[in-house]
Amino acid sequence: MIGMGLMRGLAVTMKTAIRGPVTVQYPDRRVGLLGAAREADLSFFRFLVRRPKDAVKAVAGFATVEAKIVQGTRFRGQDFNWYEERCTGCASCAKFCPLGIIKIETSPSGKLQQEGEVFNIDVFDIDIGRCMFCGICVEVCPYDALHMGSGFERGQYERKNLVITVEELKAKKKTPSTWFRPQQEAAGYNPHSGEDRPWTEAGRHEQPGDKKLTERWVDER
Amino acid sequence: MTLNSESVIVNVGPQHPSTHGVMRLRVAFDGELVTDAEMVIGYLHRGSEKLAEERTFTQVVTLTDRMDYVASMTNNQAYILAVEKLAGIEPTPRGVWLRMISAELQRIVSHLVAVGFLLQDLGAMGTPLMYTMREREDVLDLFELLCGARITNSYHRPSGVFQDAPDEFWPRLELFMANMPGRIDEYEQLISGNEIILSRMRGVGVIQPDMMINASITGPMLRAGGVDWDLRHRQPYEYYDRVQFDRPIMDESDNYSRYLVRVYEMRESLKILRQCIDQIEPGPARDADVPFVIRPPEGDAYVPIEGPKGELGFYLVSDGGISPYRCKVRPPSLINLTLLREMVIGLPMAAMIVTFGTVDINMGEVDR
Amino acid sequence: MSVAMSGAELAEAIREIDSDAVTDHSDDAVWVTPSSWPDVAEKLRDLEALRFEMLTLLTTVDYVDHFEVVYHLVSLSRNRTGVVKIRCGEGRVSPSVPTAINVWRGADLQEREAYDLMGVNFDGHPNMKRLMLWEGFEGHPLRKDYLR
Amino acid sequence: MGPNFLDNAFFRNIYCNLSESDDVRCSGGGWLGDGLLPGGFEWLAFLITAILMAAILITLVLNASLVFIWAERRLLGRFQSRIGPNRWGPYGSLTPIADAVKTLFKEDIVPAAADRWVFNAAPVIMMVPSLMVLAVIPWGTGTFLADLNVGILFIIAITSLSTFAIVMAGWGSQNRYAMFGAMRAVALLISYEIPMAISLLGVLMIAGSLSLVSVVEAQNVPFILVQPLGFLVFFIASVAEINRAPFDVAEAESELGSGYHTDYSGMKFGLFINAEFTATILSSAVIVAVFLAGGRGWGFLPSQAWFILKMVPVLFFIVWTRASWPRLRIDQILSLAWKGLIILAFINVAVSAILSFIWPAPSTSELWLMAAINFGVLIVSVFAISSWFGSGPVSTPRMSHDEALPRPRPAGLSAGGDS
Repeated sequence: MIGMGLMRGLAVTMKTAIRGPVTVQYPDRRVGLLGAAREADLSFFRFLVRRPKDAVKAVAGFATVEAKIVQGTRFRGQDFNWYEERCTGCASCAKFCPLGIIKIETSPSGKLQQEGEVFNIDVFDIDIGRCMFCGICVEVCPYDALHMGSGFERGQYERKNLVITVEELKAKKKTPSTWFRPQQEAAGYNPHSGEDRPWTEAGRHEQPGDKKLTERWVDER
Repeated sequence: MTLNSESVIVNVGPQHPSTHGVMRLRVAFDGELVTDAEMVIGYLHRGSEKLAEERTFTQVVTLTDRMDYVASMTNNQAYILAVEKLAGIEPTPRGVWLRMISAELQRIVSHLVAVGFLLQDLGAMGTPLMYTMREREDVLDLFELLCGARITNSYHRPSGVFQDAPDEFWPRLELFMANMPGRIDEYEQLISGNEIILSRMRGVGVIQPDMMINASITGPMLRAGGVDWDLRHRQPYEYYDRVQFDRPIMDESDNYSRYLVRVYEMRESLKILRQCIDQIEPGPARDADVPFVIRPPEGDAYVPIEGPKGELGFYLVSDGGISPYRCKVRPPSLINLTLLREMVIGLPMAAMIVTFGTVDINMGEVDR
Repeated sequence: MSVAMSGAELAEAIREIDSDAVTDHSDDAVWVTPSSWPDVAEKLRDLEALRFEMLTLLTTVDYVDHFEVVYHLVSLSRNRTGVVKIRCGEGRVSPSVPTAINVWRGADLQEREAYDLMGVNFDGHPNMKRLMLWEGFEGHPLRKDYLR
Repeated sequence: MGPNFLDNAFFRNIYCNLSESDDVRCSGGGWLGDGLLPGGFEWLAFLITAILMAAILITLVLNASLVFIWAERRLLGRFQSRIGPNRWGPYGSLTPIADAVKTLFKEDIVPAAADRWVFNAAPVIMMVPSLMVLAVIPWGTGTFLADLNVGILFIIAITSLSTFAIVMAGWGSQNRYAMFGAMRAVALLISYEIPMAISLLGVLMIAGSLSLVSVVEAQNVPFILVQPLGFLVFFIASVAEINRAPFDVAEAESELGSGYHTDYSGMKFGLFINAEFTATILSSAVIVAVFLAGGRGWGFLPSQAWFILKMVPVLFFIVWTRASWPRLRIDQILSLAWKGLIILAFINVAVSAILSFIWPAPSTSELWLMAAINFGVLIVSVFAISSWFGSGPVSTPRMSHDEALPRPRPAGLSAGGDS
């Protein structure tokens, strides 16, 4: 009989409506009374009794809670993490960037360190207005000095503000993504926890303070 | 009775809800009926093939993401297979399995998008589209776990994938595999038996299979015309000879069969995924000896794969340097449009939009 | 599993159609002359032994001193693939190849694209207009001597 | 018989306060006594009360369309497993107001090629039928502006006016998409006038009057039960008349951009949208009045509340179908009207004519008997029509099986094997 397919369609949409929405809200989440109670970690009645003001707010639909966005640890965010201590200024990242958006200027520092001469890095600009977050700069970095970031909120009104400068990179709290850094992943590091990762724990190379390294680079010479 | 009236020429696009991107169709209408159609493309032409000539082989992977941006993983796969054939690189088994898993997930995504937007073209208020997007989100979350990106993945590398899947990927994949069959059944309940859809899609946009073969049309469109031609089966690449799957074939070759073949292919993809998960073997996901900059010997290589939209291939020519001398994509979206004019002439406007939708094109790939 | 026909096999088959057509062959490809192409193409499609019903890929390569048009053919019934190449435009002057659109309809958009981006002319194509770029665009971007 | 709003306590009070009416219903006087206006000025009291009542009703209906926009968006969201608007106001309920403010501040663009007068007049004319239909709808006991003795005829006549507005919009904007939408809308509206009018004939025969008030009074059994076939045809036709899914070919956003109002912007566009939603509300009101016994209900709620309560499921169903079904093609819509609905409507008329010949003034028990007979007719005729429209068996893909079996693999390898 004609019309049965139409009725089945109605049943599917009704089923979905009862199942409830799957939307992830951002930047904050509107919750109803039940959601607010769950968020406050109280049972429904306790919430009503203990925090009547919040309950009224929730009933009126004005209660908001912080949004939780679950992201993979490999998330390629746009705030690059750069470890000054690890960088030798070899400019591999700049060379291999498919778009050529990394600008590096170095000058000899005059001091010799363990793995050869270290350069002062005067300019390290990443124009993320043109970046496509492919992560190849991170992949080719031989010293694990450059990491993808984990953030994604960098809206700006002007394109020129989208350039990440060396000062910003130096000052930034380091929450490197585990993209192409399997050692980070093996250590169980989650960049979204907000934990600051010191440079000694970020790379796959030995720490220069290591005894072995001293033997290899200083004592042998 | 026919009226001899002047035909009206309408520009459908470049900005139009149903052209799936920036495409323009110059259509002559006699009343509601299409009397002539011409497509004008190139609004999204970015010169990817020229750009590829000045990038190293690995850097080009990022360009392939942006061709068919609904199915970046399969684009990566096709490109990497061509590079491996050109350079004679042997991929690691685990890398191959991971490539297959990601490619099949991507095929599901692409078919979900095709089905959802087809129903959007039919005027279903976006409800099926929202449902398919909901499932697409699950796959994109999986991709985010795999490679940190959702659309522009750049996951595949010569000799494997760039990094092994993280531990939390596998339970999430199992969860998705458990949910998905029920969701596909739900789409079928909502869509497949609906009388409005049946009356609008059956017997519309019919195109003969021998004509399709002659016009190089491939993919679900060809299989909906009764031709059993699936490169995963006919020219097994990667480990497709180690998995068992069926190919849904329909003989009607109309819009409805094209839609239904896609839905059934999603189920087959789930079957393949299950077998991949069962068969994947431990080991490195990538050969550490393959350098970032590879220099394939002089020569050319063409590897076609069964992309979600049809035969997707990369033809690479090397002159021994670090970047491809010539990189040519075989875009299924573009070539499947060859017979568009023949398909839509004589149809009413609404049927034209639907016929155009069942071809399932992606303008990023048409224009490159 | 489809079998790729080797260049030698293909060369032999094409020599039977037209003895002067083949100029060269390699492991996986065969080179034919532009003038013999319409005839050879039709026979490649129609001969019972070959039956290349589908032209999957048509592309052009700029080899600086000449251009090359590459045809990737597939036989669905025989489950075989073959590669035919045509050299044209020696010395970079007026590269042109007879169109294959009468044999394979699928050549339509691919030939237009090749003309648009590489500047290879396909004689006899009914609608040899630019596909991607706009009318009035100067030059053909995929050529090696194209400079912005 | 005095002015009809005297049945309503609120308006009776106002009227009786103002005038020295000798109507019996005014005998108790108003709140403030009797006759603020001197004798002979009953017409002024009537005018003031009537304008007040019209103002209240129009404002309520226009505001109801805002509420309906919000409710529809929330519901559509739910059906699509989304949330819908939830940012502005409690549960997003102020979103339509924000939209209205935004629309007011938008630039009012008139295309250079447009016929300015026609273009500008169209949205205004679009609002007219919606508001005029309001006059005859009995929202409850005494809550109506006019008890026209040709009420149903008036509704059918007035709603045809929107055809003009749509053609004017399509023609005036000199846009081909708009023209397409307008032509479709005209074909659709003209076609669906006929089954709509014919399906109401059965109701009229049983009620014995064209006045909506009498129709409501005649419904001791709601006519949805007595006239199920008439209801089905009328419901489909009125959904088509108001251009809602699955009959929204006139604005078919996936084909025509947005049809006849493609080129409109700012508040003119807002008027079109508002007219559309107002028309939806009013057509559901007509359905409630004609088929769901209007404001009749049990005593614990006022009749106006009953009326609105009955509108809710009708509107909900309209939204529900919009969320679930795709759009029909224009030729299918027309063939549905001419080949399907008109025939069904005529069957209904024939059966109702026989029944009302047997029972000229049906009592309640006779109405129930009629309902039983008509349900039989509904089932038989819908079966007959659907076998005519039948779509044939649905084919599914045949599965081409893989000949090659998978190569044997070493057992015991788990998915998450370490690398």
